[in-house]
Amino acid sequence: MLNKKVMTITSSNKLSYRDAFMLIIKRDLTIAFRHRDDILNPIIFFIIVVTLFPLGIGPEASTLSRIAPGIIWVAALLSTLLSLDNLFKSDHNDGSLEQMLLSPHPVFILVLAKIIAHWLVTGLPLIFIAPILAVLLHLNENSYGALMLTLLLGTPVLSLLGAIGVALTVGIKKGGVLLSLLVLPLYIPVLIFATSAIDTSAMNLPYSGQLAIIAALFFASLTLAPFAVSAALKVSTN
Amino acid sequence: MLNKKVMTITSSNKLSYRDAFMLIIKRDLTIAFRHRDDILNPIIFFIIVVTLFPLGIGPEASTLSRIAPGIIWVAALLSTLLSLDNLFKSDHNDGSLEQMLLSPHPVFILVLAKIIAHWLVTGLPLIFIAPILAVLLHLNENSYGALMLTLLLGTPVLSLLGAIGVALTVGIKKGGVLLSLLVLPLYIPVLIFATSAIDTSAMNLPYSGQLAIIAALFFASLTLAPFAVSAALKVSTN
Amino acid sequence: MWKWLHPYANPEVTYHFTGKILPWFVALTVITLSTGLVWALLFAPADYQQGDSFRIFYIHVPAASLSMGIYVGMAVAAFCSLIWQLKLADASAAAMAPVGAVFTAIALLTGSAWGKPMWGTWWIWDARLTSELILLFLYLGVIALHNAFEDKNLAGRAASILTLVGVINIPIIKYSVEWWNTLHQGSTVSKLGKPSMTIDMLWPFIFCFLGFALLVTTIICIRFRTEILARNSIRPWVRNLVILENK
Amino acid sequence: MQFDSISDFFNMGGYAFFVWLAYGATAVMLALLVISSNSSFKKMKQQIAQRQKRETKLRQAAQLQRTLELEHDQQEQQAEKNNSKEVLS
Amino acid sequence: MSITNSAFPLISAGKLTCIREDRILFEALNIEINAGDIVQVEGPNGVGKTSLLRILAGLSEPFEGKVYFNNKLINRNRELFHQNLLYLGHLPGVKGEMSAQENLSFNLALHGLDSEAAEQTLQEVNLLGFEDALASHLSAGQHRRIALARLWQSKAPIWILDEPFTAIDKLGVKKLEKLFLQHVKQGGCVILTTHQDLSLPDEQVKKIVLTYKF
Amino acid sequence: MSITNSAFPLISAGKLTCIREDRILFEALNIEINAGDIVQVEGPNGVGKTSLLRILAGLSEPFEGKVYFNNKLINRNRELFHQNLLYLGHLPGVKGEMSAQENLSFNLALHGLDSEAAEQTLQEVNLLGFEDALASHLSAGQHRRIALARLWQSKAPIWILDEPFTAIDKLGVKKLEKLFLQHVKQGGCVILTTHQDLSLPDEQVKKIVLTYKF
Ligand code: HEM
Ligand SMILES: Nc1ncnc2c1ncn2[C@@H]1O[C@H](COP(=O)(O)OP(=O)(O)OP(=O)(O)O)[C@@H](O)[C@H]1O
Ligand SMILES: Nc1ncnc2c1ncn2[C@@H]1O[C@H](COP(=O)(O)OP(=O)(O)OP(=O)(O)O)[C@@H](O)[C@H]1O
Ligand SMILES: [Mg+2]
Ligand SMILES: [Mg+2]
Repeated sequence: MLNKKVMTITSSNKLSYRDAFMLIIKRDLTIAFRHRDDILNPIIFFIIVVTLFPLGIGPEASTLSRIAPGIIWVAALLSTLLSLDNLFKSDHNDGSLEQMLLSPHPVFILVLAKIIAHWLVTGLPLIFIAPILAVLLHLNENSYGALMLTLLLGTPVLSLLGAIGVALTVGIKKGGVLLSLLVLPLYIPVLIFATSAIDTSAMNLPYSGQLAIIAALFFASLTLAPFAVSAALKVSTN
Repeated sequence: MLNKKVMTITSSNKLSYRDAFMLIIKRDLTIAFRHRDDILNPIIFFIIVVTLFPLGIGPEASTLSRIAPGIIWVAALLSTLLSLDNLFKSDHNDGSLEQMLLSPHPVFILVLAKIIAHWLVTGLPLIFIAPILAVLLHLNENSYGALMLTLLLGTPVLSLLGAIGVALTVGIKKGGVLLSLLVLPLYIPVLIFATSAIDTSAMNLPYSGQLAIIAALFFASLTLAPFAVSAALKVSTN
Repeated sequence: MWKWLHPYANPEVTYHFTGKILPWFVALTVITLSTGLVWALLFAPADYQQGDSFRIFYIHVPAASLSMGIYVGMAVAAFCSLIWQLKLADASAAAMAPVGAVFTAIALLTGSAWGKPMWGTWWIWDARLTSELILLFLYLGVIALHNAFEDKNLAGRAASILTLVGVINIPIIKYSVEWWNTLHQGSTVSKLGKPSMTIDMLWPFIFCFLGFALLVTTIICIRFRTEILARNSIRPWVRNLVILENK
Repeated sequence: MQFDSISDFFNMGGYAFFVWLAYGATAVMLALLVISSNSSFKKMKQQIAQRQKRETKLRQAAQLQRTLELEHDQQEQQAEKNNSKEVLS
Repeated sequence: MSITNSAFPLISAGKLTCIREDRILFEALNIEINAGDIVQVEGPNGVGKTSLLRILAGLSEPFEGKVYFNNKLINRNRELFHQNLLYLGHLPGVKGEMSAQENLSFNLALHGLDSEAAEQTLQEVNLLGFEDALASHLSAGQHRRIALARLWQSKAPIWILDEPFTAIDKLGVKKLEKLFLQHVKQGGCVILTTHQDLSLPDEQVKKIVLTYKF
Repeated sequence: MSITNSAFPLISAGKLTCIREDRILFEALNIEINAGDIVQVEGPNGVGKTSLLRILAGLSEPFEGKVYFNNKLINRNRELFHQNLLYLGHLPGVKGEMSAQENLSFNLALHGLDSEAAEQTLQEVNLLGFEDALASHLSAGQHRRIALARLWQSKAPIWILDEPFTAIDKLGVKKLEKLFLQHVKQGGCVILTTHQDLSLPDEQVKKIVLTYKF
């Protein structure tokens, strides 16, 4: 019924790297948008965690403004951490991950696409919502620029490093909390430099040094993480 | 080969409520102890989250001691929240939950047993580890008693209320962050009264009022939550 | 360069070889460590500023530096296991992780016990202390990952990846924590600089340091042998060995 | 010898609690590490021995399975024969 | 009260209608299953077999219609019904973190059966030697065998089994079929779906054939 | 290069040994599969069929031994091998959140096939009318059919299928068998496991029989 030719060993039926990359991004975004929740939830978690602190600590503006950068960044860390579970777990559970590993493309390209899609859905929205929460926490007025910039450069690092942790734990039944043990220590440098940049900016001092380091972290993890992730995936699906 | 009698419609082959309760607790603890990690991980998460704050906020003892109660309680909230996923999700995914709902016992007993096992594994250890973290955060010396008491009464409430949220989201593929959206607002009263009790104790004032309210929350949720959970489970496995 | 390693890359040979040298290590450890500790506790002079609390020094510093040294060793082993697929490297990395974690914990605990009388607090968020704490987390992560996989070989590879990512992280943490800290307050207390020790303090220290280092080697050796058995449990030589010992 | 008496030694110049806490905790942790390392070595050998025993059990089970399969095949052949007989008659 | 003395069918359903996604799967279905029946629900993929079985087990609610157990509404007599029901769905309900024996013991105990019998029962399903292996380390078929082992001990007369033969090898299927025969001979009933041909005698097996309804 | 001209077997394995949990599943297994072969891996539950298939597909590493594709080591020529391989495991790799058509389009595109053909291909597996239904709202068999639909478009000569007939109704099984025949006639090969009897002519099907080895 289908007009097929004789089978051949071939290397032609293959997408370009760019097409494969776009295909995965498109798919992951489709799935995320299918449930709108996937996009709203990290934001809402972020908002709730940030609002827990005034409730737990008390409403004094001076204390809050003192601790605002730390709280916003810790909340960003945690909300990324929570959303990481979606990155490979569901694909592993229904066998799609296996299929991706078997596809005729370098695994790191597919992995990179998945990480970027994850960041678009969970990291990017944080950057837009953070200034509003900063107002609630009486963040110093000089610090908004630094807050946005550190989030813009820092959240991709969180997604990239987090992906390594998820890839290592994806085959393990209850990886949920193990994941945080693996990933949170890796997040600490980002946390320290980012909050330090914001604190410096509050004193109206230049914070380009810290920003440069975060940028360096970003490029380092962008180039190295996809390889670590694909190696880890091969191990944990074995 | 097996010497079976003629089948009868019977109501005899049934455990007592107590036996059924113990059976479930034993099973859940076995599973938790099978991977020791299950018990260590919430503690480690708790410790790591608490250490993130000094890193994000800075090392001054005075600031830290001011916000210590809030941080410890928020960390307890979050680590309970993260561990909630284990409560019904894995049972749902492998069909055990279905089997439990089909067992000849009132569902709320099974549910209560599961919640208590969950608390034993995730809530109880927090109470032992909290004082050490309080030292790291330079908590006021008068407040240790209040910290322990509020945790002892408060963490079961977290498990009980959390179970309702998990039961409602168990049928949904990606309930992870939706769960926090449902559950964290329910946790806010506990958080407020507990931190207020600790703050009061730091000033050497009596905090029995706050403690009484937490106790009331505890008893209310202990009696009502199992029913809410079993109703929710029936809906979400339909 | 790897040629000379080859005979020892055979698990059976390595197992028997380590079995032969182990008693010597045990004896050396006992001698050195007990000499060092007795010297440190009884004969070394008290510090003129810190008094007898200075005796904590003799375990604190060896433990602290070994905790870092073991991580470096583990990272080297992880690297070898990933690049050259040396199963023995894998086993040695697995043997090192718990030992390193315990020494990190000892450094933290002894440091705290020293900090309370010296600084008046059990803990401050100082650069060195904080990075040591994070080192403990990294160790725990590696151990947890080892335990999470049933298949020892897979566990080894997964943990190797994590160890290497962590080793890149360590200098960053150390550096970042220092910088972060100096922004808020000068770290005045812990930067004692290298204490120019008198010779009667130096000798017990050297003995303690050597003793702890030997102890580490001994324990790692025992655990290494366990790991070898675990990874080769279907090999005939392991089976025969077990049968022989059970008789 | 830096100390004049035993009690002096235990007192550690007023730092007794901290010094002995440090030394005591270290001793306990190291002892635990050594003991657990040793016992896990022994446990590993026991485990391997146990597995060998389990294997013999498995071998027997496999034997059983094989005989069952044989029986099953024979039964089927028998049944086929019977069928063909019926058809013939 | 022995079943054979009961005047009522073991399980019956009146005017069952099931609608999923605005599609009517079946409409006004009447079912009556007596002791001694082996009922095979047949039909192509997606016709509604699983949906029907879940409704009969009380796991889903039908759009319309009622399910009776021994002439009593099942939702009104949940506990009694569940004491007399054994349902195995697509998911085996076996925990990967527990060993084969622990899984079976728990399953037996939960349903009020003798959990001591677990080891012996594992032999029935050819898992001898795997008692202590974690279930997650077993093959697809061995995994399902743990769930199926309960059948050998069950005293419940009503068995509802959704594709019990999935991943089971031929010898296993034979053994299960034999067990079904024995079960109905003792006064039980079996309701099952499967896409394989049963090798049971035709007169033993009643069929409920579902067809696409658009 | 056409396969039929190739001097080498499509896929071959030398001295494969697989060990799980200290149990030797198979030892020093040599396999050679040529264009035109349908190979059924047979054996009771837990004997190691899935393990073998995963090793052949390069998803697991054998304890010892090597797998060759067209006489090249598969790990050295990963991309080329994967372009010529279609593997379907126990898990169908279908996302519940996407519709049947989206799932199939993605699967086709990922393997460099024409994703436009998705709608037409769904017709082949009897999912006409369900194109836009979310996969999670389909029945067990329909779910698997989405995964199987890829077979109709695949240009890869090597098919490795682990229990492809699970949950598929009889008509579906017939159709699949026909497709396998057509595939090998065109110079492909099929390696599969199943516990059901194949209704293909015996001379068409080669068997690899695994037995318990302890
Ligand atoms: C929990 C608290 C502490 C931790 C985690 C800690 C950790 C460390 C670390 C990681 C080192 C480096 C070892 C090396 O470079 O080889 C070190 C060395 C040292 N520590 Fe601590 N320490 C703590 C408390 C203290 C206290 C309270 C004192 C004394 C008042 C102290 C005195 C020293 C000295 C003298 C050295 C050797 C410095 C050198 O020669 O480089 N430490 N400690
Ligand atoms: N993840 C695992 N970890 C350890 N051992 C495993 C694992 N998976 C399978 N095994 C072991 O390997 C053996 C073979 O499993 P495999 O899945 O290959 O069997 P199979 O032939 O496919 O059986 P089935 O017909 O039941 O699908 C099993 O007996 C089991 O003991
Ligand atoms: N969770 C669900 N939500 C919405 N619709 C569903 C759901 N599950 C099944 N359906 C619909 O109900 C129909 C019947 O599904 P069911 O699982 O009962 O089929 P089945 O007869 O068991 O098929 P199979 O032989 O494939 O197992 C399907 O066609 C599907 O469209
Ligand atoms: Mg079905
Ligand atoms: Mg299989």
